[in-house]
Amino acid sequence: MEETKSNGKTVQSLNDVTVMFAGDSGDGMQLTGTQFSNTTALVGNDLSTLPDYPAEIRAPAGTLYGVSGFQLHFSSSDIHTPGDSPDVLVAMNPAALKVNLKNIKEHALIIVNTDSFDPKNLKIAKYDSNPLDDGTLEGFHVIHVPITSLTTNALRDTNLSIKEITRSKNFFALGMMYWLYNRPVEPTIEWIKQKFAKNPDIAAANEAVLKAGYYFGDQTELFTTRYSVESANLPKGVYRNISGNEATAIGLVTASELSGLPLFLGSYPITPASEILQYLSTYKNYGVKTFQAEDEISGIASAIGASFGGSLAITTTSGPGLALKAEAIGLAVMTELPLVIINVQRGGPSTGLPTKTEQADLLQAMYGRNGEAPVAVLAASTPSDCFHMAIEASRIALNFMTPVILLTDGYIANGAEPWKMPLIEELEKIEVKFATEVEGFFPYSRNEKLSRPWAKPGTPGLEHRIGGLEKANITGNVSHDPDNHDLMCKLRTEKIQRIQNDIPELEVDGPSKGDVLVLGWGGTYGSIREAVDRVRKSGYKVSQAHLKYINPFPKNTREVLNNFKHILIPEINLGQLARIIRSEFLLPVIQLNQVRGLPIKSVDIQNKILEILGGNNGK
Amino acid sequence: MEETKSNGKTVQSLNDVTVMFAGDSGDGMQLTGTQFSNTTALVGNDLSTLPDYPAEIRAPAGTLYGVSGFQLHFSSSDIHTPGDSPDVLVAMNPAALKVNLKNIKEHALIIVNTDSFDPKNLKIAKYDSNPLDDGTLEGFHVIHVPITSLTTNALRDTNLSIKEITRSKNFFALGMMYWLYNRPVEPTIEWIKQKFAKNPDIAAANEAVLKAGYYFGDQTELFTTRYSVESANLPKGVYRNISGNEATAIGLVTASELSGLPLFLGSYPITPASEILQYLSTYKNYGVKTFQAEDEISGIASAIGASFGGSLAITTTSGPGLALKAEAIGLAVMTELPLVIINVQRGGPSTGLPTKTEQADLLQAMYGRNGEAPVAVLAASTPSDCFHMAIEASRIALNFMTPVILLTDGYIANGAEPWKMPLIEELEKIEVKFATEVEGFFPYSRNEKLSRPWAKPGTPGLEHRIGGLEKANITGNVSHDPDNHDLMCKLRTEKIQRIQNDIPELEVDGPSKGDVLVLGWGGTYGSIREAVDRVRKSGYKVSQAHLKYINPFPKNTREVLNNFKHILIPEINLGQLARIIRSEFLLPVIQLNQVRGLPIKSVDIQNKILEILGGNNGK
Amino acid sequence: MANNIDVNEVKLTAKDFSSDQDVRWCPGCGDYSILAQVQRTFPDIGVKKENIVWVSGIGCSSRFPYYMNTYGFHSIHGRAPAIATGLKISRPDLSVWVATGDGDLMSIGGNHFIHACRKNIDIKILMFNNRIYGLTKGQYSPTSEKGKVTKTTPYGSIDYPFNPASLALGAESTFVARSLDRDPKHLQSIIKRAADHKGTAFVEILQNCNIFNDGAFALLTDKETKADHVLVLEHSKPMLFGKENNLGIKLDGFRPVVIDINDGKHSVSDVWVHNEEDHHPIRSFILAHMTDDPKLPTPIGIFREVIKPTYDEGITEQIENVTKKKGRGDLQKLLFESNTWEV
Amino acid sequence: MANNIDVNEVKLTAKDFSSDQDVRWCPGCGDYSILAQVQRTFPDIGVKKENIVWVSGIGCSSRFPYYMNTYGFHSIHGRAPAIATGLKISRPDLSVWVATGDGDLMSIGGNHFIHACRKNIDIKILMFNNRIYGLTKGQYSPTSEKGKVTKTTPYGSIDYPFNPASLALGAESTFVARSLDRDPKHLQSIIKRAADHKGTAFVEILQNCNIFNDGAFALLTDKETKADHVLVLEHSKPMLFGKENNLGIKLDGFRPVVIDINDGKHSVSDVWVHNEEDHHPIRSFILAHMTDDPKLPTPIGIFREVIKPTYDEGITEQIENVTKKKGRGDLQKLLFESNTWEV
Ligand SMILES: Cc1ncc(C[n+]2csc(CCOP(=O)(O)OP(=O)(O)O)c2C)c(N)n1
Ligand SMILES: Cc1ncc(C[n+]2csc(CCOP(=O)(O)OP(=O)(O)O)c2C)c(N)n1
Ligand code: SF4
Ligand code: SF4
Ligand SMILES: [Mg+2]
Ligand SMILES: [Mg+2]
Repeated sequence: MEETKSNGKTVQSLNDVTVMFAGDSGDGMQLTGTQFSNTTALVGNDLSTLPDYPAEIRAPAGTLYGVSGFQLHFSSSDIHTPGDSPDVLVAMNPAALKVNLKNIKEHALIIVNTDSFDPKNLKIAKYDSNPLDDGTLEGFHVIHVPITSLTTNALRDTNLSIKEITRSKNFFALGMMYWLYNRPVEPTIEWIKQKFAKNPDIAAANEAVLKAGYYFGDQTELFTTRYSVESANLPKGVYRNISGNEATAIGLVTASELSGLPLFLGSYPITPASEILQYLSTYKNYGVKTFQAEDEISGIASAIGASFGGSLAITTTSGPGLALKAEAIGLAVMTELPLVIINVQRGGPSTGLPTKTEQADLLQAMYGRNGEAPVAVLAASTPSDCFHMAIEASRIALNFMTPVILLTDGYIANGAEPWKMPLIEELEKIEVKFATEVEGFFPYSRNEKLSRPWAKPGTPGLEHRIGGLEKANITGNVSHDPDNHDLMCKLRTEKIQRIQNDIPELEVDGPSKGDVLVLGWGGTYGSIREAVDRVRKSGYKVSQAHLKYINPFPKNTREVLNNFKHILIPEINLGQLARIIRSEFLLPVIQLNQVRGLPIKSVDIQNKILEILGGNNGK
Repeated sequence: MEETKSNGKTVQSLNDVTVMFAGDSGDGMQLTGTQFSNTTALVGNDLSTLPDYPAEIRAPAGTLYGVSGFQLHFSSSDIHTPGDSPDVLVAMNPAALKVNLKNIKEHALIIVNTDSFDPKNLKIAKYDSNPLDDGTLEGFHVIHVPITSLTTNALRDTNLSIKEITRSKNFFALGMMYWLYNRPVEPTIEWIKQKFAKNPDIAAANEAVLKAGYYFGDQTELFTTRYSVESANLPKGVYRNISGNEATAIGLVTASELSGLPLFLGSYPITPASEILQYLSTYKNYGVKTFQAEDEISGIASAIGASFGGSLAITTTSGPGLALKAEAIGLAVMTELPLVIINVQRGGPSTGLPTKTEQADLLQAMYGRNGEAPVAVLAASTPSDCFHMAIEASRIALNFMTPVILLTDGYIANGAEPWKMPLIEELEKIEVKFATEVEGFFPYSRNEKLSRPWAKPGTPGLEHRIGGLEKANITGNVSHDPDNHDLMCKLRTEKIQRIQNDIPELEVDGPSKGDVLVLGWGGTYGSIREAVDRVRKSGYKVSQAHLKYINPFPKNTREVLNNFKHILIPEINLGQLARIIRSEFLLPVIQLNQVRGLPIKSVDIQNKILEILGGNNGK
Repeated sequence: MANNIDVNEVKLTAKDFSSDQDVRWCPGCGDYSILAQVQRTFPDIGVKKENIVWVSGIGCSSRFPYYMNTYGFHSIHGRAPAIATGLKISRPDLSVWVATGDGDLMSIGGNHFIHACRKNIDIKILMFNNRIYGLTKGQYSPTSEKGKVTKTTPYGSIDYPFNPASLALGAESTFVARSLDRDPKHLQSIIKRAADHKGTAFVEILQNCNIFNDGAFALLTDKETKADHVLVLEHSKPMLFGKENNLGIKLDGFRPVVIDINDGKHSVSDVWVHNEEDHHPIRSFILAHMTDDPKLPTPIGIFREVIKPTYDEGITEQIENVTKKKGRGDLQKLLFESNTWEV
Repeated sequence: MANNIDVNEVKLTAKDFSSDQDVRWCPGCGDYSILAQVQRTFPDIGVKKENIVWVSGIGCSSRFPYYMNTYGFHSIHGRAPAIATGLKISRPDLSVWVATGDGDLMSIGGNHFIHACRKNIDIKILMFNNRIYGLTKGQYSPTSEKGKVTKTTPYGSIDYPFNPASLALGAESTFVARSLDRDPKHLQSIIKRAADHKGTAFVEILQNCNIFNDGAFALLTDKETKADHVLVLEHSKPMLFGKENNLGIKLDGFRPVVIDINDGKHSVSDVWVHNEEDHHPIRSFILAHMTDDPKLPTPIGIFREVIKPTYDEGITEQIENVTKKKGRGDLQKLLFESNTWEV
């Protein structure tokens, strides 16, 4: 922490900061957070975000359950999580303060909109007395800003309604935070101009308020210190900030381009997966066809139809939707058609916690179908990794003529991080060869991958019939023969196993032998990585390995695991990967399970590692 | 094998016989087999049956895929399987001969209906020459009987049409077999009279043909030996022959009576589960309500509605149907409503082999839902055990306020065995207490079983709301609180775990310590038992344990398993119980997996045991 | 109430039907009015609070049961009619209501809906039709008009919408009605009639989602326009509407056309008279399809009500008949009934 | 054929459409005739064999694709319309047919069916209605008549059946027709017309299941009775039937009644004239509901055919328009389009 002076204020240089913007769901906190993220990315910080909004669309104003939050962690070095606990809380109302208080750091900076701490709002937030002056906030560094009045002030000369005026108060908060963390207002002004192009009054007002907030920061005595977070040392390239759902959508379009196949998406809206359908529906000029089906079953069934017709066929959903697709996935297994099923996991069981994250659909993805019905199971580890894994899922589906389930989760789907974009021409093509030769064509003959030929309707002479009844090996005719059935069950399983030959080995970050390996999968990557980094910084040796391919596991998985005395598996479930690892490798593993609808905190993983290493917590 | 003389013929006494009746699907083989079974049961043999019919309703006459078979094993001692291979084959046509030839014993007795071995039928059965005289049957003991002509002869004086006459030829075969194995014709005559009460001409014809067959046996020179199988030494009691599906249905009605709750079944027809719905729909005067729903989802949803209303609610299905019910099972988990889900497993994946047996839905039953959604999983081991397990499933569902999945399979569902029926008054009542007290009522409070109160609509003052969103502990209000969610996930899991306190321990048949334990579950009981018996008879020590409770396992399971050097798990799947055992107990297990749509042969298990024991195969 | 359900002794009030839960819809949402009208009507339907069950699926509309101080079940998406069916069949003594949305009932729940109609299951279905998926934040629904721009149809939807009344009639629903969130009195009267109907009652309630589809029904609810765009159906009354009640519906063959009874050429006797009791479904089908023609007003009210035995009556009767004939089942007999032998 | 699908150069024969698989229906099953009529018709629909796909669900009827020497997909129970939908949308160049049963389409598949109708997906649905579940050995189906005794209804069913045409019309199907397995010529003509229709074509084929529901349609197929019980609809012809073609359908309000044109009181000019092209759905709804009245004959033929843009046309057009406006998408641009920065 270096300190310098500027404009009469101290400038303190920080390595990383975690900010939480919190307010009513109508307060525009998601927008504020997103703008702050984008600008922060532009100035070259590494960052990671965690939007967290209520299940209600517009919960009644001021309620505790109506609080919408956007947590953002940015840094001058490599980071991997949205931060365990915020250093700064911007609380637009009492409810936002109350909900977040238990989670912020000791001595955190709290900026409150004092205007909203009126008796009515305090009551709705179930405060008996005003926390701003009853000692509740002792120990914190609290800055009182009458944000609403200042906003109204800034716009007193406009013709806007009170409603319109107060609605722009989030820009005041944003401007203030820009000043505080030394970020430019221009990108947001640009954005405002575009966004409100059709409504120049509103655009002007928002810009004015943004600037008012910025100048307020500069002029007020309330802030004595200003912070700077240097840009991170990221690899060279062109970057953008990207969320997991958007990365998934773009990854799918890319796979379509790389394979030369038209993209078909059959899907039914469900939180938090709907965005993938929404993004893809905007890509009409990429030849993408999106079909909003009547339900999840029709979503996957239409995709199976499109796959039979020769498209790169996708279906997207979340937990309960995956359950509904179970029977049809079995059909795709039996008919050996390529199909990518993307499941953005959310809190379960049943409707559960639909807007929260979880990792509890792994066993469902593995086993949630009748009969022996193996499919490939992949999991993306970070928002931008969704891009790569969407391509990988497509590649495996097309090369092995199999359904592939790609698991992401609410956290990486909604969270965002800077992404160094690839050059499309440098990405590897996905080879697809449709059968065309009549000579020697058998629908269930197999190549060395054990993959069957794909003959699409329209090909003369290759007319054939497939279906859900057991198929005779090679000919694909219906067969009730006992030995054939045994063989086919084993062939289908072996085919999935052979995917091992086509996927990268499991990498170990850190020593390849040692006391503790932290093994993770999917969206916990960041939390684990940060925990491991911290433990290492305190001088311990610990390794990390992260599974992105779960069925089959990478070839060297057993070898990797056998090199460690202890294997710690942190998961946002009750131990689903642990269960598979135990049965697959007969290894006792140590579990860390939290099912709280939130990313696991790095500090909890850190403590667990230290506990295993025998150090006292945090040394 | 004792031999005596009677009526000029040798009478040979046998310990056990396996008979296969096989013919066209129109030939009435299922009826013939059932009659033979019932009569055989009446004379006091132990028995076990395996009906095997084509997926087609009436496949074209004479085709190989149109062959319908009924295998029956009966004995003067305790038996457990329908027999690995038949000692006797009754083949009504060339296709029946061809299909079964590879499976019958060396030197088996084959009785053929020579009339059907005409060029047309031979061609349809894909015989190039007549197997009756081209040496194909060398080594077998073949008896040529012109069954069709003899039947026609017997009925030449009636007014029946040719079609009606030839349709009764199965009774000729049945009569002949009755003579051969020394069983009375009277029970079947009784049955004919009842069955065809409205059609006395047909009744008389069938009776005449049955007797003609019997006398033919007596008079013909073709049979030189007659067999007798003494009655088995079964425990005292009143017996009937029962199939698994019927036992399940009766078990459910019994559970309804024992609990005092009305029975509601919501179901959609599917092979091989439809019969349970069919049986229950006949029990209207037991107050049973059956609802044939529009699909499987409505089947379970209607049952959930009935459960909310205070009924003993059931849904029945088979593999693909269970997949469709996945989402709704999750709802029952979250709302903690009692619900019995019966899955009669069949060959998968997808539509698979719908009329064949399999055990490949275990992992689906365990994990086939979104989120952490634990349910109790039970499995019946024999046809009559379905009765007990249906009661057990109901008891656990009602006592623990949880969905329970009971797995049976096509083999035990359709197969039959003698069943010593219980006296209803001696069965234990199922205690159900609905909440009625307003004072202190909370929908999600829990008792020592962790079970929540069941307050049914109509109870004044207990109006409350439940649903699929996460519930707050105790109050049951909707809760998005992270810690509450973690707690509830763990409570739901722990509740299922506590069922351990209310189920019997795992019994070991044989020494409780040793080299080899054969561990099975569900419908493989008989095959394993017979294999174990045989191995023991050859002087080896081997133990057997059979799991009927899989989630949770009986309390002592670990202890039982730890007492053996080797654990062999035979399953009709690719190792699903093995997977669970490995992950649960970290024990290496030896698998024997066949996925042939048929029961595993005892001999294969026997050989595997001997291989493990280090003996040479079969000694 | 025509049901075989216990009646109340004490007169309840709207407040008795209000649960202790905060109502969590967006401020201004049409669902508030629907809730209020139900709570106002229920004291009058003559059913004890504890004998009422609200079942719902998933959606903003499906949150409804939480706010009613009756038994309630917020289930899973689309399945409410099936759950309600099982509940009603197993408990004919209960008054079973379904609160649902256009997505919940007409998209994923379409099959259960048409089968409930066909079977005449005695449940009351209130469909809050806002022509949008509210809870998932604004995707188009099966009742959204063609060409609608939503999150999943940025270039406009290309499918034709369902006509909910037409679908219900095609599936033989015995009670089909429509009302408006913004016409409290009318809505109350329809709820009351639905409660009185013995059989599947389908009520489409046009509901404003002020967040994702604001003003979808403005023509029908705005003061200036509603008189000219809404036709209030009343049994055995001529179908008149308009600011001065001078417009009427005349039948030209099967086609309804608008006439002005004051134009000198027409009179009120030319106007089609509503008969909600017409057993034949054609009349109501014509009414349902009036919305196909933008020149015609949108009918609200009861399209038809037909009485025929319900499913639960059928099953109860069958059980009684069989029991009368065979006697109440004796379990021990059931076991011992067929082919037994003694050892 | 009105479709945008390639036409044949070489004239095919029925045999060309017969696959090498043994047909496995029960001897005497009505499905044989349906297969034969399709095979006889297909050489005339002008589509190349390789451009035809048959999709089915599960049931005896759903075995159909195995016997057609075209592309085929025997899928899972009830889902054929949804699979066909995805196939047609992604491949508008194919002629997509669905073979299905009353259970497959109207029970478990009901939702996909009504949504296909609503969206006017250009698929042809032949529903083999034997009013029973054949493959699962004789349980009642949603089209079984009330009171039917089957394996699952030993005391008679208590639910009312669907009227398939009514359901299809309620869901706005653009082509609704009915034919009989035992009237080969008629069936051929209807198949041909379905092939020609651009949009969802729903054809109900009354089919005898001689094993589990023998004679269900005997009145309509037996020589002695059929003339008096079947009304053959022909476009712009008066609706006449009867052994001497003397009976006619007259409209009494919305209600069809039977008149005798030779009774001196009536003449052929009283007889309702069929107009299959009537865009308004009422006329066809009346025809659909004639089966409600046992005194009326059962109409076969085309109830209505309406032409409006199909879903696949809509999506193709939309893609073209957007592409015209924005240019064919450039992936690299897509990546770099928003808020990028360089390091
Ligand atoms: C199985 C399943 N699929 C999808 C969803 C996501 N989902 C929740 S509500 C909804 C649509 C709600 O629309 P509607 O019924 O019209 O209700 P509204 O919110 O408009 O009142 C959807 C698609 C879900 N919860 N479950
Ligand atoms: C998911 C699922 N549920 C149930 C079944 C069992 N099943 C197969 S066919 C069928 C009914 C078939 O009836 P229909 O469509 O009328 O065909 P039909 O055999 O009469 O031609 C049923 C219930 C199944 N195969 N899959
Ligand atoms: S999103 Fe629309 S329907 Fe849902 S609560 Fe808000 S206003 Fe009402
Ligand atoms: S069961 Fe009926 S429908 Fe099925 S093949 Fe046989 S006759 Fe045809
Ligand atoms: Mg809606
Ligand atoms: Mg049928």
